[in-house]
Amino acid sequence: MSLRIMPKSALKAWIQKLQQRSFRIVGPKALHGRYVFDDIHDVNDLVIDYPTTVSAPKQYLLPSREVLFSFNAETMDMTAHIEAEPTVLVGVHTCDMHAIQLLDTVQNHGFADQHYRARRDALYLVSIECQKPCSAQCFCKDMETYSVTETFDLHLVDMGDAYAVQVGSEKGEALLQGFTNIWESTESDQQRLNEVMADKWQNFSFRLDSTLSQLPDVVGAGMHSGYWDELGDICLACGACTQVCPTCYCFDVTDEVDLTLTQGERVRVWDSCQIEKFAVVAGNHNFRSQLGRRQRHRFMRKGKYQYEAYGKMGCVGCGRCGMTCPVKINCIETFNHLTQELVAKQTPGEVKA
Amino acid sequence: MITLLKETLSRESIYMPTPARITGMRSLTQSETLFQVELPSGFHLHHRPGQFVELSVIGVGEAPISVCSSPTRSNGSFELCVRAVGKLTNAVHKLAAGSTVGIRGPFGRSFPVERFHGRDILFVAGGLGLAPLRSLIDEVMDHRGMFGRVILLVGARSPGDLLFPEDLSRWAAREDIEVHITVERPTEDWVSNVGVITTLFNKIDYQGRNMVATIVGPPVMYKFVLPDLLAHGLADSDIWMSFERQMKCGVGKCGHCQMHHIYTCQEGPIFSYQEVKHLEEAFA
Amino acid sequence: MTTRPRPKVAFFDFTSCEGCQLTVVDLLQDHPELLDAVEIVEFREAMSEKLPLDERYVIAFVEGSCTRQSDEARLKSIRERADLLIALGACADLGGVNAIRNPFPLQEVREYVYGEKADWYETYPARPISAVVKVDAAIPGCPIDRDEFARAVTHLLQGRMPNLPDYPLCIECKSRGTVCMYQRGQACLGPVTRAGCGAVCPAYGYGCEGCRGFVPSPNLESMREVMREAGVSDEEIESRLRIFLTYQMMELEGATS
Amino acid sequence: MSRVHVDVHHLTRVEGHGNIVVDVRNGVLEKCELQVVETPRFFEPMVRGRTYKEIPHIVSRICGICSVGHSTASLRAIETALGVELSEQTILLRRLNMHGEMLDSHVLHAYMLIAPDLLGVQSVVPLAKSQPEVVLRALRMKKLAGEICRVISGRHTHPIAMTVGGFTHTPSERDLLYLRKLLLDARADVEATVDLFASLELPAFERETEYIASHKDDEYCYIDGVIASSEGHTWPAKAYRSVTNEYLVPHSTAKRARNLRDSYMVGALARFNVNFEQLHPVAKAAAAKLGMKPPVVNPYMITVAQVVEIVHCVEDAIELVDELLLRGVKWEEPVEPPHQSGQGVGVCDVPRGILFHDYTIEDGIMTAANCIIPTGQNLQNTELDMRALVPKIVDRPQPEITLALEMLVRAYDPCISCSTHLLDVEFKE
Ligand SMILES: Cc1cc2nc3c(=O)[nH]c(=O)nc-3n(C[C@H](O)[C@H](O)[C@H](O)COP(=O)(O)OP(=O)(O)OC[C@H]3O[C@@H](n4cnc5c(N)ncnc54)[C@H](O)[C@@H]3O)c2cc1C
Ligand code: SF4
Ligand code: SF4
Ligand code: SF4
Repeated sequence: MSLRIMPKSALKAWIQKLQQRSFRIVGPKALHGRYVFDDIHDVNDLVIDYPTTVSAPKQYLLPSREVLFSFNAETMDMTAHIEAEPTVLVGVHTCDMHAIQLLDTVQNHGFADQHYRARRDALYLVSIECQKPCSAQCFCKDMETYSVTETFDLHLVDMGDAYAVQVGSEKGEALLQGFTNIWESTESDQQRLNEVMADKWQNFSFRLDSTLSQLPDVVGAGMHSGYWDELGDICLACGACTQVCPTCYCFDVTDEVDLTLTQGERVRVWDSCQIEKFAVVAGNHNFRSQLGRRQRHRFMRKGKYQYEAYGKMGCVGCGRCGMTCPVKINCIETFNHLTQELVAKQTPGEVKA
Repeated sequence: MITLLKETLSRESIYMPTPARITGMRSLTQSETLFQVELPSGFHLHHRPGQFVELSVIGVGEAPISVCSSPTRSNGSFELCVRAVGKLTNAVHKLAAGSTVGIRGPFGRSFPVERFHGRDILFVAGGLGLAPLRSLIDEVMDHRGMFGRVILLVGARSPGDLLFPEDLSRWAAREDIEVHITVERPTEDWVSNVGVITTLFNKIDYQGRNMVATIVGPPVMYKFVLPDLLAHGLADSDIWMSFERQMKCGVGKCGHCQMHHIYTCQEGPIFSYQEVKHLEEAFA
Repeated sequence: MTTRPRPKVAFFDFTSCEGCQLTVVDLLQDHPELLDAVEIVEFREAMSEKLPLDERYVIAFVEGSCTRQSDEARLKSIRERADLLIALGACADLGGVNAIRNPFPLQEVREYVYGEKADWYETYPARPISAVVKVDAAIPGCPIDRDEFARAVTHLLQGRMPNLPDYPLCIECKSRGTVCMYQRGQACLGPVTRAGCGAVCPAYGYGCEGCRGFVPSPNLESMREVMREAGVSDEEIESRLRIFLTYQMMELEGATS
Repeated sequence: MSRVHVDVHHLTRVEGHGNIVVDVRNGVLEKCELQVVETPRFFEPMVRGRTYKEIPHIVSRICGICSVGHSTASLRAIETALGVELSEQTILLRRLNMHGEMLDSHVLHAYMLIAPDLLGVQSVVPLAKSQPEVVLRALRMKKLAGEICRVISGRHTHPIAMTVGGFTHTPSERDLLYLRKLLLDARADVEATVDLFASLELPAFERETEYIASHKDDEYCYIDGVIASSEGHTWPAKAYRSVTNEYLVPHSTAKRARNLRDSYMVGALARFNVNFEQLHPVAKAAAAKLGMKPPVVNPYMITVAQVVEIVHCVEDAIELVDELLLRGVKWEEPVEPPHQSGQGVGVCDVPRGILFHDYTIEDGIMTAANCIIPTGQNLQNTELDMRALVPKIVDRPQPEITLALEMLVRAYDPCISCSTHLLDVEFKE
């Protein structure tokens, strides 16, 4: 992997150059005191050293509303919509990169999703190393997502006046093509990078009471915990948690047809396991009618199921769900509560007669 | 002949169905209709009993429906038995013969028929559960020599709700299958058993060692039938069931069909009791 | 395009601002094919034609709340002539803002507006039309959402009931990428309000006021606590729950019978 | 014995419910009433006891067609009561938003409610078949109007982003460039509209009356301004009661008004007569083409005055957008009121005429409200027009009389749903 150096002052010019090359640029920008991923038309709007964004960048791989195919209901002509526009996603935090790894795994698993594949192929990922925790809710150190070694096309590390740019792929190399204000790193750049990284590790602390490898078992042991009902009591079932989560990808599919009932589209839209009708079947039987059960399902997916199915955790520790939840249900407290329950169960001594 | 699954996979989008024609429809009960579906020429469904297809009415939506005809009786077309409960199923009931629908699949795991060879088979069908089982029953009956005793138990709410009466008579007319039917709410001319399906269990003579059971019905039925089967000595791994969950994709992506970590559409819908008995959400 | 029979559709209004009917007119800007899909036989706000008395409406859209005894007869006669009766907008669906006056003493309200001439004017507590006649479906919102209306019409034309979202607004709000009003320090009823408007209010910087009505099982206690945490006073919480939802709140409290 | 009896029950193609009842016996006009049978809405007592912050959104629901106007008048009443000074940007955005509503309402009225009468069809539905290009043009212009409101305040009917002290959302530069393009593209449609109405013949009927509109010397004004009369007087907004002098009649749930004469007119024609000088030059040229020179005293010409205002609004909107683009639109926190108690009057000239909202606020809570709606102010004038008109046409066949009267009432573009409101302002505990 080659390492280059780009002076910070060159970043804007580089983005502008990419814009001239007709890339769609998406990156974090400020909105009402927070940050969101959005199209960058004016490079001055790009804020690359942001804390965290409200929503994950999954929107650019799995749009919240996506046309699968259009149809004519009378002739039965159908046309698949495989849409992908060369897009550079700039400033992706490493936790989100791990989330994209999970999405890659899931969407390519078994029946590969061509819509995802096309978007993914057209997406250029420029990630950035976080140097300190991005919020009170993040726990990326515990989830081992606070750095990334693969998946990116380019990876930036802030070294004060310059970025160290790791080139991760040919796509990454292509992004730098024809841009001259960047050069090969020297020995001393490597040295500085090592120092920056060494400092970085210090800035993060563990937030969970269990280790990553223990987590699936800890969560699994909580299957019958009374804690889920406690969460169920306060949960609003608003679904905001799953919408902002970088690893949630469940969807609903509906047909939308024009008023003459002829032309239409089959679309998929984000869905949420937190809403009441998510698991209803014929006869109106609901397999997860209780709020607590739905919360359990979410946390089981995050801490256990996804790991068992795909070998990757369903939570990357970004902290977004906890920041977004109106009643402040969050991963750190939940996982820690389950750990404490397990510890209490396993602690010998309190033998009851 | 191209199998439909291959076609489904080679389309630009796995979510885009293949147009197929409804060549016949026959009303079975007030809310259930049997549809005969024909794929475009050159295509073959190539399904196994227990598998389902995703059925579309373009402009309305899509839903998973079990194939209820046996692969042994396919002749280029296949059958779906649909109960009108919601948007897609009502829409398909409004179609006329000759209409075009969309089909994707077949998806999911089928009954492991090969593993039943040489064994006695008990079929337990509650309500619409007879639809997916019908495919298996005919497969078994058309290869009758490969199996031991065959017993079919069918439960329905009332005589008018009984599905496939012709098939039931066809089977009952054979010597090599025992057929028992019960209804919960009999009409005056009903001469057969009355009661829920478990009441049939005392009428049959079975013990578990050489028997496999395949049961399909509404969620509550499993709760009552399972203890009976287990009490008669059937092994957990010899009890096979089909699970119904909401499915929006059929290909393991949409998340609706999850029971714990299991995607029902991919790993099921057919499971042995052994595989799911520890899953609370399977029987919730 | 095949020629389907165009169902006869009519629009009626009771106590309302007529904004929902106006939204239907606005829909024509993007969907002039509405006029090919249905035959609009009555729409007093926009046209003078009337359907002969012996003919039936396939769909009657009714805007507005029922606010006086004499409305009931007109509403019932519409119901009798309509195969499907659809409540159009918050006033018809929920009672809407008209019900704000319900907790006040009726005579006092009347006198406030008409002084000593109060008795000239007939009125009674505002109610959703479902309190008077059977309603087959509702298109919620104040005003209704144009696209949702179009979707509902396509569903009706397909011979099924409009498929309304039964999940909360936050789902739409978050998939739109809006910064949550609570993160901006403001109150929002999104978590207990039925989605379908595209979460347009938060997107324009204003917390939801619940014009589309509650989701099927709103966790109101938790919602109040969230607003309290956001620094909203108890009076303002209750007031907010009674902009569009006065009638529902009174119903929950058993005060509408 | 000759008898003419006109009874139009639930007048169509107007906002809200109104009846016309005329009775002529042996040549004597016995009864001539414009009855407003809209149900009373009771907005004024309803808003009492609430925080003022909720009020603009609630009173917007008085009327779906002039909800930007009601919101703006409400905001101006609150801001005046609580001493809020607005930023230049807010003032520009509010003006632009009001232009959007003015266009929407005028296009709806002129094309969809009035043109069918003039083109001899019953409504816009047959018109869409016989003259689709006319209807499509109207829809394009309405879309422009709707887009202006959507970009600025979220939607036209019941705007979202207008709040006390400013806006809760600001349009981006891209949004404004988009509006600019729409507006420039609309010029052709505006011209075609002028041509269309120049070619249509309106009934000739004249009756001079008093015309009242809000007025500023340097702007054809829709927001704020003083109250000006064609009789040459002006009054500050807070003196609105002495101008409107509201009173009740039993056949109407809406109140009526009179000032220096027995009745007065408000709306597009009143504004045209009072504020002609301030019109955009392009609108003045259009007026000439339409044969209008103040004072115009034919009430049927209200619609034509609306066409002149359509021209004005499009041209002025282009200038407003350009000014906003030049200044650059920035996010501004809405201005916090310096105090929480006070009394204030907000005045706006909305599509149908001058509108007043008068609020009293104590410790942030509304304690009294009074709204005076343009249609109410026009009712008496309309009825007096009817009285003057009937004798002139009494010999015609009854359907013709009915149509002439309906057209007269429709010309006023009555918005009956908003006109039902309060007289007594005393807050009774
Ligand atoms: C593997 C498998 C095989 C199946 N095989 C068959 C078969 O052979 N035949 C058959 O008829 N069915 C079968 N089903 C069931 C069928 O797929 C479902 O009933 C499917 O949901 C029907 O789709 P729909 O669009 O008609 O109903 P939907 O409109 O999706 O409604 C489905 C059910 O949910 C309820 N529901 C939906 N939305 C709401 C709401 N907003 N509020 C309250 N209730 C709601 C409806 O009342 C209804 O009971 C099978 C299902 C699976 C998973
Ligand atoms: S579960 Fe919460 S913390 Fe974990 S990845 Fe999703 S949003 Fe982030
Ligand atoms: S702004 Fe309102 S609707 Fe949006 S996420 Fe927050 S609470 Fe939910
Ligand atoms: S956000 Fe709330 S108040 Fe606004 S339109 Fe939607 S439901 Fe109504």
